Amino acid sequence: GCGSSRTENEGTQEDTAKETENTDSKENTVSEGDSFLIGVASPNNKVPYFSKLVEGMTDLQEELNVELDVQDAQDDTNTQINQIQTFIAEGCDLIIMMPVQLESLIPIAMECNEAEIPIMTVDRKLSASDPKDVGVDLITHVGCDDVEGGRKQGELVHQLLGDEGSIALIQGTLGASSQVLRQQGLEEYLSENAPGIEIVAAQNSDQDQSQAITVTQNFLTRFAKGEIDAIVAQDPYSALGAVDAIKSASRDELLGTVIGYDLPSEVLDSIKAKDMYGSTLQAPYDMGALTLQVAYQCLTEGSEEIEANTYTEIPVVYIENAREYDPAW
Amino acid sequence: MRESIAISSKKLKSSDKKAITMLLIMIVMIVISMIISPTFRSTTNLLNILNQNAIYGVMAFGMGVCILTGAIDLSAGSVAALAGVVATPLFRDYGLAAGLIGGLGIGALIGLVNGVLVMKVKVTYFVTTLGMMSVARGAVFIITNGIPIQGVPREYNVIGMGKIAGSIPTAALIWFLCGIAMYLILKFTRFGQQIYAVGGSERAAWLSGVNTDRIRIAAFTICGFFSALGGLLLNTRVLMATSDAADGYELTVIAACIIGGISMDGGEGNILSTIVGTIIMGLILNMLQLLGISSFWTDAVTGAIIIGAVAIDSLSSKKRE
Amino acid sequence: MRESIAISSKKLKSSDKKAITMLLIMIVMIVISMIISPTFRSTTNLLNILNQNAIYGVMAFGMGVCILTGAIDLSAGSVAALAGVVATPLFRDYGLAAGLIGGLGIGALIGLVNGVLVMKVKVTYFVTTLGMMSVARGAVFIITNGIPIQGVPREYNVIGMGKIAGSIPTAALIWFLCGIAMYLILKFTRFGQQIYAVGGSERAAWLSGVNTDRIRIAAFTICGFFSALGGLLLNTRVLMATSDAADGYELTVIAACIIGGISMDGGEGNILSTIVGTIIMGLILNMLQLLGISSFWTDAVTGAIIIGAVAIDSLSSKKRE
Amino acid sequence: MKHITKKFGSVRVLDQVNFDLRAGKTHALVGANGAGKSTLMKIIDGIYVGYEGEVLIRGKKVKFKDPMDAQSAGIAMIHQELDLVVNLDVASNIYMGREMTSGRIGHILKRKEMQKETQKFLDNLGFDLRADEITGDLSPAQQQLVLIARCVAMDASIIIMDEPTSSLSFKETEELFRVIDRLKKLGKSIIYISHFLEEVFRVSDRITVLRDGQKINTLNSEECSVQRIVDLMVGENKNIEKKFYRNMIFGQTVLEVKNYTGYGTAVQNISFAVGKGEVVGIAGVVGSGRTELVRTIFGADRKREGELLLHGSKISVKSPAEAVRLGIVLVPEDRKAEGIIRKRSVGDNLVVAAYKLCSKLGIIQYEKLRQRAANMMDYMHVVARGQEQEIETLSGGNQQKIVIGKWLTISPEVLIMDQPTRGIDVGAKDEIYELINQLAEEGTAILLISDELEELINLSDRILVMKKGQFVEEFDNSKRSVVKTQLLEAMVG
Ligand SMILES: Nc1ncnc2c1ncn2[C@@H]1O[C@H](COP(=O)(O)OP(=O)(O)OP(=O)(O)O)[C@@H](O)[C@H]1O
Ligand SMILES: Nc1ncnc2c1ncn2[C@@H]1O[C@H](COP(=O)(O)OP(=O)(O)OP(=O)(O)O)[C@@H](O)[C@H]1O
Ligand SMILES: [Mg+2]
Ligand SMILES: [Mg+2]
Repeated sequence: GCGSSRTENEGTQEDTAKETENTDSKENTVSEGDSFLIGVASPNNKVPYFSKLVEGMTDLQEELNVELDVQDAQDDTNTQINQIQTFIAEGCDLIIMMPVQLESLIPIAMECNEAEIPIMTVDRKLSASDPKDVGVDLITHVGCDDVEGGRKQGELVHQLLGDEGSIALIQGTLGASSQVLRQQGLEEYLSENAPGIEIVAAQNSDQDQSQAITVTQNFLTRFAKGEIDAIVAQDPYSALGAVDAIKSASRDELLGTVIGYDLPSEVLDSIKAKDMYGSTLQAPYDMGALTLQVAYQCLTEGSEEIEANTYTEIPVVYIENAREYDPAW
Repeated sequence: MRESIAISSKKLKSSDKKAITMLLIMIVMIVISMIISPTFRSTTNLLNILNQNAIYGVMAFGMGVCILTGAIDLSAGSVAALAGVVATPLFRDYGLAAGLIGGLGIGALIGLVNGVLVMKVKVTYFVTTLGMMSVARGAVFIITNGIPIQGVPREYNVIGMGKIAGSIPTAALIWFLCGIAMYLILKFTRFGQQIYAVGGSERAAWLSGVNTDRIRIAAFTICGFFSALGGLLLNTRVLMATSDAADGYELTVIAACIIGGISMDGGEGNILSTIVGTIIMGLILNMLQLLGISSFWTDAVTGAIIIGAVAIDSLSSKKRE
Repeated sequence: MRESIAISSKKLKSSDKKAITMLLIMIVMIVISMIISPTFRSTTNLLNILNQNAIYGVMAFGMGVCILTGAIDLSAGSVAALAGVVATPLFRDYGLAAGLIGGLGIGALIGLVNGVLVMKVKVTYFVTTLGMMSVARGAVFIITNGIPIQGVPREYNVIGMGKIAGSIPTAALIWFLCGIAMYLILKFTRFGQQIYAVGGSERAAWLSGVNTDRIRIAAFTICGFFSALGGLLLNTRVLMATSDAADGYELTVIAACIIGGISMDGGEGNILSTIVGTIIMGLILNMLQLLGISSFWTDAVTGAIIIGAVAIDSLSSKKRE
Repeated sequence: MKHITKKFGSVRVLDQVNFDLRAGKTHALVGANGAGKSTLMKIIDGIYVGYEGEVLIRGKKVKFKDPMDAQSAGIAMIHQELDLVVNLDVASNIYMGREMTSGRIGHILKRKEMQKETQKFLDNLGFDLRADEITGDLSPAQQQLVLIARCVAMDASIIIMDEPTSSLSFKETEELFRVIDRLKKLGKSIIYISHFLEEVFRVSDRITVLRDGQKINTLNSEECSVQRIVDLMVGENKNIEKKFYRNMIFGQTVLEVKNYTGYGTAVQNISFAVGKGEVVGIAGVVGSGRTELVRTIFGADRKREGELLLHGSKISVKSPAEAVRLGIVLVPEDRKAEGIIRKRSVGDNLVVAAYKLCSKLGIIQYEKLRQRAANMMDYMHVVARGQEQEIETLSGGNQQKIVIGKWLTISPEVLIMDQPTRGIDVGAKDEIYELINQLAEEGTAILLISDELEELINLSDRILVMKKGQFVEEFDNSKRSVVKTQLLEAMVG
């Protein structure tokens, strides 16, 4: 059955017991002829990236004849746990999680295991270490993670500035996992590959373009020409804000040095116009679609065939290769 | 001349009426939910609702006391987060008691500071608690550097998420026990009655020999304490302390208090009815999810129901004399 | 008998004293900033500060009026976002006037609904505006599906971010012009006078034959209007409407009003002093960023300074008694 | 008004009351506390809208939906409670709702003119008030004058005055009477409510007596006497004029005030003492500083200099709580803002000071408390539906009894009363006098401030006269021999 443990090597007697039970329950659902009910725990639909990702799933639900219950945690871990508890009570056949915080869903994930509801994660990982190590059975993880995205930003910076330089960082929402992990990835990459590049300032914009303008204006006041070489933003709209501020302050030397995250059409246009240097590309819509396909596969064919990690690539898009890409939304 | 004293018609106070209306609204909501959603009726779901809302519930006791004295505490959410941050390493390294003492202690301490700022330094409660909301959240950021602190022992999960004695959700049990304690305190102690007196009219209470400074400082302290308790329930629920924990909970909690019939002007309301308010808020979310309402609609519908519930109450008691 | 008239000691009202203390605090902050940060003094930076805070500034006028009548409007941030969402397609398809009318219109409309709910349906302002905060944000969500709406013509950027007449930031200009208009209305019209009366004592005003319903509904409407104006400044600043725009701005705006000396109890305060409050808030952030204070410290320091500024005022006026 | 019946919940407060007011006449409405006078007037003024019966003005049936409505029909009312917008100045209050404006759109205020007009108007009325003063800074008496001026300025044809003189002293009362005479000459109809029956006879043409929500009778003023009215009000024969003599046993000083000086000029270098069982009266004109003085003693205002001795030992009283702990209590002047605890019940208000006495380890012993409250309600003859009734729904006089009764539950050593009989009906007043007398006999030291000089003379053993923050004269009144004119001279002269 789908919910059965993939980790045969670690399978205990309990696991085996679960497996048999679960086969029964699965047969029940199928025989009733219902469509599958899949719970989707999104961290924050106000972030376009996630609303697009969810859209990728919902657009596919009719085709696959599954029913989605999408819940938005509005960036609150506790709310997310509540929503997943309700998924369990509802008897969801599978739960797709995008944890608000790394590690925070481990206890509830274990509850899902206990209730024999298969779970998978998308885009955001359940824990820093392998889920098995913390005792959670996970079908798979689809997508890439924020640390990787942060490293990609580092690559872009490296590529733009060479081995030396000063950058200013516009953080997203302080303490949100996207902010923490992307910064971690960026710092990791730089210290490993380009220790000469220094983050000389970091301020948060709450992923708010208007505040990003303010933050950038203050960067520009603080750092005269030549004191910073690039601005890295942790979300696309803050990157756009940075470009706005640079333009309005006529600091043309910084045009084409802003590095963003994600690739909505305005960001791609901005890169094509050489206002922005580059950004990372994760196609949330496609990732959503892929996720649902994997979920469906699990529900219909069982999880044996599914890879533990279904990584998608994070290409970097920058001035030179921008023409080859389409916007993510 | 004065026989009329004996009339004594035992009429309900308006705040009691309000609490009863809200209780009825809650019951109606539950009945409707039971009819339209089979999942809703499952014991698991009902217990889930209790457990899920325990955090808001205990925080509402503190906030309720604060509102009874005529103030609100905007720092509640931040204090909850800070309590988690302080308690987590203590839980990890020194065990349950240390974590509880540390977490609840810091909460009460911040509440005390709020109270002193309001009463002794005469900064309005709004500015004080709004400022403290920033300060406490800032402290969380400074301590954590934005990175979640791990390490609450897994067995403590039973507090925030588990059940004891078979099927009683621990958090819900804590919630109700605290409720009963607060009810008794407010009703049967001198301190409790003075809270109401201060909320009714601070000046008159002061002139009646009530030590209003002490009462209101104590109210803020209690509020800090319960905010911290909420934070610790959260903390043992997710087994970590994040810097954005309990963000914005204060507004939910205030709403729960008001829906429960605690008057914003102070001096009126039953602390137990915050439980009703909290559950109404929780029910709305639960039902929206069970009915499969798109999450894009959740905000709008929640807001409308909150206004609606209170409007039903006001319309039913509105007729001018 | 009447010699006493001539004495006319022209005593300052306590709210005026407060405004002056805050003005002094602002000036001291500016002077200190100028001394410790050379970049602070640059004209660009000073103009930036004005432009950056214009959004909060105009929203504070609406909120200020609302607070003067003794209420607060928690829906301000959501209304700003909704105004942007409504205005953006209008800007794109029908031009500036249509967008302004649509955006400001929806803001005023929501304010009106708030007012009617509070005054006619008798739902407390806290519940009404908290509920409306959810409803308006929900509407934004439903309309946008969480994905930003593009298409504000680039030339409108001059409103939110540009300068006119050489070097005057347009947004700041709008801010100050609105300020003057509101000042004149509150000071010199009957409506303004009655706003203060209702805030001072709603009952007494009502007994005196003031149409308190109309006044307070109008105050909420004005608040909605200015929230929407803030939203449109934001909208033309970033040239799009996002679903999380202006999230939480209401608390900043309320803080700006109170720091500016508008009393939370209503009836006292000068609307122009919200400008001082707004600038103090903006200055704090500006200085922290220019000094390169880690953003992890921003919250804590901001909170402490807000409390501190108001504490200075209370301590200095406490001594006077 | 015909067959007016008003119920609050199931309680009938007015029962089939008929009342007719004739043009150009003054009609007094009297009755004991809680008889329903204010309620009846609030019905005319559009404050209460749910009632049975009808209101007719010049034969036309009217039903006002709010005070604004009533105003436009030419009705103006002075409310019993001092409902002023305290953050605005006198002129703004007087013109509230009828502001002078110019400009077709926007209604531009003519602030200067309003100030000027107001000042002229006040001077004309003979009120010692400044148009630009913030009303919140005024004493209750001055606030009352503002309300009177406001009401007169409205130029209404029917003017309702609900206890306009309860916080006025004789001087302002005289001014009010002059105003009323003038209004009468202008053909205005006036309804006048008061517990001072002499006043009632002085101003009114006809008198209606209410008792327990029922109209008892309407009489022509010339045809009846104070005693008759009292009998009608109370429903029994009752003698009200008497003086209280006691066997004075003082000698032992309880409270001694030495060189008290407050901030500002209201209290300057005041010294006096009160003995066990002694009643010391303080007389003075409005604004002479009596309230400030007692508030300072009570710890409600801060003193700059001076010391306080209780039983000969120095004490420091920095807050009312400390004063109460030491057995010094104050019945405040401003009942609405300082006396009653809003939203709480009658019982809660009565026992607010007694929690300490009726609790063990902080746990309240409800039985004891209820008993105390019940005893006190009996003792004070409070008219209420029971301990649960909300204090704000009590009639003014009964609220006052609660405010006094609150202190009696804890048997204070020093009882300070600032205008304790304000708004209290004649019968109840008498009871309060008796009460004061009894307390003094039991050994309580009493400090009594009153604008009613008879009251001071009948009760006090000594009378101190205060003027501009200082004691100017002291009268020995152990024989109740001081006469009013003596006091007046000292107060004003
Ligand atoms: N809002 C209310 N709810 C319930 N009872 C009320 C309310 N207002 C007044 N009452 C009751 O109505 C009765 C009449 O009150 P009212 O104020 O008219 O008396 P009054 O004759 O003016 O007395 P006083 O001389 O003390 O002012 C009182 O018994 C009072 O308790
Ligand atoms: N809060 C205040 N601010 C300014 N002046 C005040 C204040 N309180 C009292 N005063 C002034 O102090 C003086 C003494 O007032 P106080 O109330 O003690 O007089 P009083 O003799 O009790 O008069 P009343 O008969 O009006 O009660 C008055 O001139 C009054 O206007
Ligand atoms: Mg009355
Ligand atoms: Mg006085």
